[in-house]
Amino acid sequence: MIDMSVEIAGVKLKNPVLTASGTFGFGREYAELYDLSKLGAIAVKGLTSEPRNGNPPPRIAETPMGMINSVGLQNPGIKSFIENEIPFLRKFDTKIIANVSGNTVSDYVSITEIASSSDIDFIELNISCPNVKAGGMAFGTGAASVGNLVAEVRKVCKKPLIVKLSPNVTDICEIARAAEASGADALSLINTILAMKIDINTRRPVLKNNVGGLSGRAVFPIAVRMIWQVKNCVNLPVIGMGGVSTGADAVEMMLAGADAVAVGSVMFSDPYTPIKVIDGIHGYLEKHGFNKASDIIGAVNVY
Amino acid sequence: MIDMSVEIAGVKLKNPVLTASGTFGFGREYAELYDLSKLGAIAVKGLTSEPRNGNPPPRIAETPMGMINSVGLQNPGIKSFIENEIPFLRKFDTKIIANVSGNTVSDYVSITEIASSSDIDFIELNISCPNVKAGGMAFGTGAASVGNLVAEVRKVCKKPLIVKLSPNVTDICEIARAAEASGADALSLINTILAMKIDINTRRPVLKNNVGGLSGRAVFPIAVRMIWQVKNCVNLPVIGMGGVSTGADAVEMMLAGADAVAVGSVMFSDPYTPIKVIDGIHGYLEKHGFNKASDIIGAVNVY
Amino acid sequence: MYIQEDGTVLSNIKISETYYDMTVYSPKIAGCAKPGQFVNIKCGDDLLLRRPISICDCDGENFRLVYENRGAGTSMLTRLITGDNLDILGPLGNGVFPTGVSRVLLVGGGCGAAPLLFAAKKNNECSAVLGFRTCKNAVLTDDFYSVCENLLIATDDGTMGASGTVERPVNLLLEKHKFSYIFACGPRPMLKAVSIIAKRHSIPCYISTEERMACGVGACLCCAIKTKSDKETYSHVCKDGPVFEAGQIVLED
Amino acid sequence: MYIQEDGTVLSNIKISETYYDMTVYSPKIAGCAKPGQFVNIKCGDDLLLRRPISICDCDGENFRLVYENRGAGTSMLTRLITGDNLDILGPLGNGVFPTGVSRVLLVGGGCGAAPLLFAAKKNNECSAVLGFRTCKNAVLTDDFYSVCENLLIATDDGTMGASGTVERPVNLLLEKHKFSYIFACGPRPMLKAVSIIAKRHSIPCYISTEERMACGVGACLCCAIKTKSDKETYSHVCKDGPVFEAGQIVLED
Ligand SMILES: Cc1cc2nc3c(=O)[nH]c(=O)nc-3n(C[C@H](O)[C@H](O)[C@H](O)COP(=O)(O)OP(=O)(O)OC[C@H]3O[C@@H](n4cnc5c(N)ncnc54)[C@H](O)[C@@H]3O)c2cc1C
Ligand SMILES: Cc1cc2nc3c(=O)[nH]c(=O)nc-3n(C[C@H](O)[C@H](O)[C@H](O)COP(=O)(O)OP(=O)(O)OC[C@H]3O[C@@H](n4cnc5c(N)ncnc54)[C@H](O)[C@@H]3O)c2cc1C
Ligand SMILES: Cc1cc2nc3c(=O)[nH]c(=O)nc-3n(C[C@H](O)[C@H](O)[C@H](O)COP(=O)(O)O)c2cc1C
Ligand SMILES: Cc1cc2nc3c(=O)[nH]c(=O)nc-3n(C[C@H](O)[C@H](O)[C@H](O)COP(=O)(O)O)c2cc1C
Ligand code: FES
Ligand code: FES
Repeated sequence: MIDMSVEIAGVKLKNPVLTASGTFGFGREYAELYDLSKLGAIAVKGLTSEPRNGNPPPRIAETPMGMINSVGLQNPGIKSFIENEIPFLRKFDTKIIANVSGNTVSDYVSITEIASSSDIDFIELNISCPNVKAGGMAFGTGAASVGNLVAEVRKVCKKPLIVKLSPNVTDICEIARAAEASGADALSLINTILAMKIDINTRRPVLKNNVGGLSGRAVFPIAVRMIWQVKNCVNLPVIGMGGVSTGADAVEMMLAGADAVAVGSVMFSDPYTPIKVIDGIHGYLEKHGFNKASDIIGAVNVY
Repeated sequence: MIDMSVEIAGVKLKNPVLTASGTFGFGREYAELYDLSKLGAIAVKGLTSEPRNGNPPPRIAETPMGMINSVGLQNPGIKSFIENEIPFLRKFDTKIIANVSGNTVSDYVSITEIASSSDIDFIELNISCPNVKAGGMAFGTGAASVGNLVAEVRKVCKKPLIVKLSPNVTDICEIARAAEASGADALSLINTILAMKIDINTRRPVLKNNVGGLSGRAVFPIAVRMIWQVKNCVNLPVIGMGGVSTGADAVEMMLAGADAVAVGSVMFSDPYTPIKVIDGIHGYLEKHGFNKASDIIGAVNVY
Repeated sequence: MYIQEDGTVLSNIKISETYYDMTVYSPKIAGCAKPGQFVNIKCGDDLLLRRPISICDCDGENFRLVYENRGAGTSMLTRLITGDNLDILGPLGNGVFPTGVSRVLLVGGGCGAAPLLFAAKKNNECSAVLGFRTCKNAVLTDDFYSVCENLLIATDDGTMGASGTVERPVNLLLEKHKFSYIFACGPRPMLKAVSIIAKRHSIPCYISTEERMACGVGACLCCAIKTKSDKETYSHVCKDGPVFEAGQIVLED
Repeated sequence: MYIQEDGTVLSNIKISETYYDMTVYSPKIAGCAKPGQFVNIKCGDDLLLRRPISICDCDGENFRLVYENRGAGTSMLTRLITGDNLDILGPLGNGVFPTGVSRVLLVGGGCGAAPLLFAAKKNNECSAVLGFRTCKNAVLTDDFYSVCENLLIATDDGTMGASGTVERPVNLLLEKHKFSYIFACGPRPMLKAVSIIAKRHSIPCYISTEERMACGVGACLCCAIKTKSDKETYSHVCKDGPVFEAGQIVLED
């Protein structure tokens, strides 16, 4: 019997496979295909204090082995989430990660206060969304602003606090250390990379927002590098994401230092990906004689 | 007759298609396949004052629609280049871009001095190589150090000076403006993005250098976004690169703001790519009724 | 209710300059598909996103797709042959065409004709106007002819039927006959024009919309379409549509 | 001198648990290939890098490849059928096996046997030792049998020929016969062992090396291999090799 469980900030997940925020809605759509209790945790669509409409369409473009989105945090607001979605999600034996955003520090503080008082397992602070004018990535790309924001949020956060990092930075370690110093319990990375696609026939951007966030298999090697860097500069659990498509990818990220991995965009190609990734990790551990999933975390033997 | 020529810093190129430094050697290998006179310009392998061995192998890993290299500026040194390579390259009717690097500011200054006195057409300052311990990317990721380096080099540079930017930064515009303010005549971007690949069977990095630079089609949408941002914040010609694989890609980059484009990694898949890209641009201009290649530079109509 | 099913290609035939007609054995999806619904198809391993295609016809075991070869995904579909496997999510969409009603005017533009054929078969006394760029790309005309009381064709270049857009033939039919419903599917400008005509005649109008999609099931919120209401809000084509009452939607270009 | 040629697959046969044997009509490349040279093959559209495979045999119009199904690229090759097109760069490599000499001992491990067959055919009085993991993966034994004076096999698991590595059979042949050359191709540890044996017997030894490649022609400097000299320098497998005199190369693991 292989022990697939991992621990993130004192919370035990039955396995290291999560769904990435924004790619799994609130779980309802994929609950039609398989039992959500199979998942280690579900990170829900990014939430804000008030409902948000998001950006005008088109919101998506396809790129080589990837996609660019500019959804822009469309969501029904934290109140609706608590009333309508938590009761649904709690029917399943899995952990709930509330991904939260705001325009200002006090926005972040107030939504964290509300969300962390509700029946969820983790707060994931999204300081890395490239698709909103105020807040989002603007907060996540400077060490000082990250430190300040995390410190303020920490004061009111009653649940384990995951800080979600932006890859659009010169030095990911500087940001990771700022989050750690201000009280983050865990880090998740990477969010999307700012990108653009132009339709050469219309000579207009494909996205109405002009630019958006790149995700999918194309970004995987960048994610692995950043996870490895971060794991080597802070003492926090790391949730890895960015292009995970197979059990082998998940194992690679865990070897680089991820305590758990999230499946995002690849879900759109195959909605069963998280289940297959769980099986794939299990198969790898079996084949290589590991008893516990946690044995491979950070186990890369660098030169 | 469509006019395919473009101008970079006062130098006329017969067409807007270049080869990217490090992917075309000194032209000899590909001269066996086609006439180098067909190319707008050739950027040669990165040069240093003294010969360099580069990094230990393995130096390459394949990734989804991309590759990671850690060649590390292996080159025969500027003297050998001037003696053995320039005479060969001058047999062709194309422009020569000398891509130069150093460990220290004075290294950069001295190689620029030597290179710019030789029979070449442009100096390309590589401040963005992620594969060397000293110099390279370390110079290219801070606005102050970029400004300082470019200013020093400018003093001795007798040829048009292209500064090659690293994409591994929070704010590409800050860096671009620093280069412009210190006297760059043109910018080229993007160099490779720091990335990592781990072999899950050996649990070792695929590259002996642990990390390397990601290039190829995967990075194309990131390159387009950065070119568009840079074009909107400085008044310099821009040479775009990063994953260009077809005429359509080249057109997309030019619409985003590139005055010329370079073909890099995709050459390894199809060495005729630069020729096909030239034909592809020509076909696009014809179909859409443009008389000059330069008409589409920056012609994207953003929302 | 939707599922993932591995269907089998029964036939895949080029039917015009750019259109293909594919029949897929897919008993679970075909067993419950409704007119207006679509499937989201995996087109090979190197494309991250599936491609949404409307169900054009369905006999409970097999469904039929009529699609245009436009880019990487659809061109991959054109290469499939009898016996090939097809990874499908479907049937998708909750906004569907009404069924079991009578006197329906169907207005289709290009591949927009596809979902209307299925709708024609599930309703009574239908008439149709189909618009195409040129006669070389006119598709499904025989199929509509056999299930419709009236069929008018328009082509942009006048090579078949009336010259110009569908508007004139639509007005012609509306003058001569009484319709209880209008169903439309096609490019935005056509949907706009038809909606206006329907409103003028006070005929309930259902339009099938398109938007770029990722998940196809309502999870990613990528396929937003502007919905009429006091403040700006978005519905989602894959989940709330693809068929909407014309009055609900703001048809921007 | 190399070119790009669109070859045609004449046959592509599974010859063991993991090995395939492919013959390609490629008159220009086959017309000038030398033993030890390789081709760089485009394996589909979604892989950026070509895959280097040694020329195993060549009759002036067609060449033959014997390759192992290892990953994305080679598994794509296994799916090719007679008549398929193959985009090839070749013949590549300037470091080749000597030809026209006599009394050559060929030592091959796994797919390392491939280039040695071509070398055997271009030299005289050859003997060979081939090593494989297991009998299920022993390939090319009949071919070597028909062109060699002596042929010994070794398998790691003892299921065919001698049990263990090629070292014992190699020593056996060296005791009984006189050789003017040793040519070796296979995994690094095998190349190392054979080089040491050759040095002990003072027999000139040529080894064919492998390194991960991008361009395959000498432009990118990716395929570096450490070369013996006062200071550390690198040669490049694709341009200076793949065949080197054993003494030139530092065989690291
Ligand atoms: C609900 C729905 C039903 C559809 N039904 C049909 C049908 O029955 N027959 C038919 O021929 N076409 C139909 N389409 C359009 C079809 O999905 C696109 O033509 C197809 O996705 C183009 O993919 P491609 O890879 O060939 O083109 P590419 O241009 O290479 O596609 C690139 C990207 O753009 C998206 N895209 C391009 N055009 C469209 C479009 N018009 N709508 C949505 N996304 C697009 C693709 O999905 C992909 O993400 C439908 C679209 C939707 C949303
Ligand atoms: C000069 C030369 C001659 C060769 N001749 C033969 C031959 O005759 N028969 C044969 O079966 N194999 C041969 N190989 C090895 C063959 O190139 C690899 O097995 C093949 O590239 C693996 O590709 P893949 O996509 O199947 O595996 P993957 O593991 O998916 O490949 C991933 C990447 O690693 C590289 N790679 C993996 N293994 C090797 C390797 N051993 N050497 C070089 N690059 C590697 C690939 O090129 C690719 O870039 C030769 C290699 C070289 C350098
Ligand atoms: C359509 C879409 C919507 C997303 N929305 C959010 C979001 O609301 N909050 C957030 O933190 N990340 C969001 N992300 C980022 C993902 O959670 C993830 O970090 C990123 O996509 C990289 O993983 P992937 O390559 O596996 O998709 C979104 C990504 C996509 C593709
Ligand atoms: C093998 C390899 C070697 C490179 N060497 C250099 C170099 O010496 N100097 C430099 O400025 N850029 C170098 N680059 C970066 C390329 O010039 C180019 O900026 C980058 O690869 C992005 O373009 P591409 O995706 O088309 O390859 C190298 C890239 C590769 C793949
Ligand atoms: S495509 Fe994902 S919500 Fe419609
Ligand atoms: S593979 Fe490019 S130099 Fe050898």
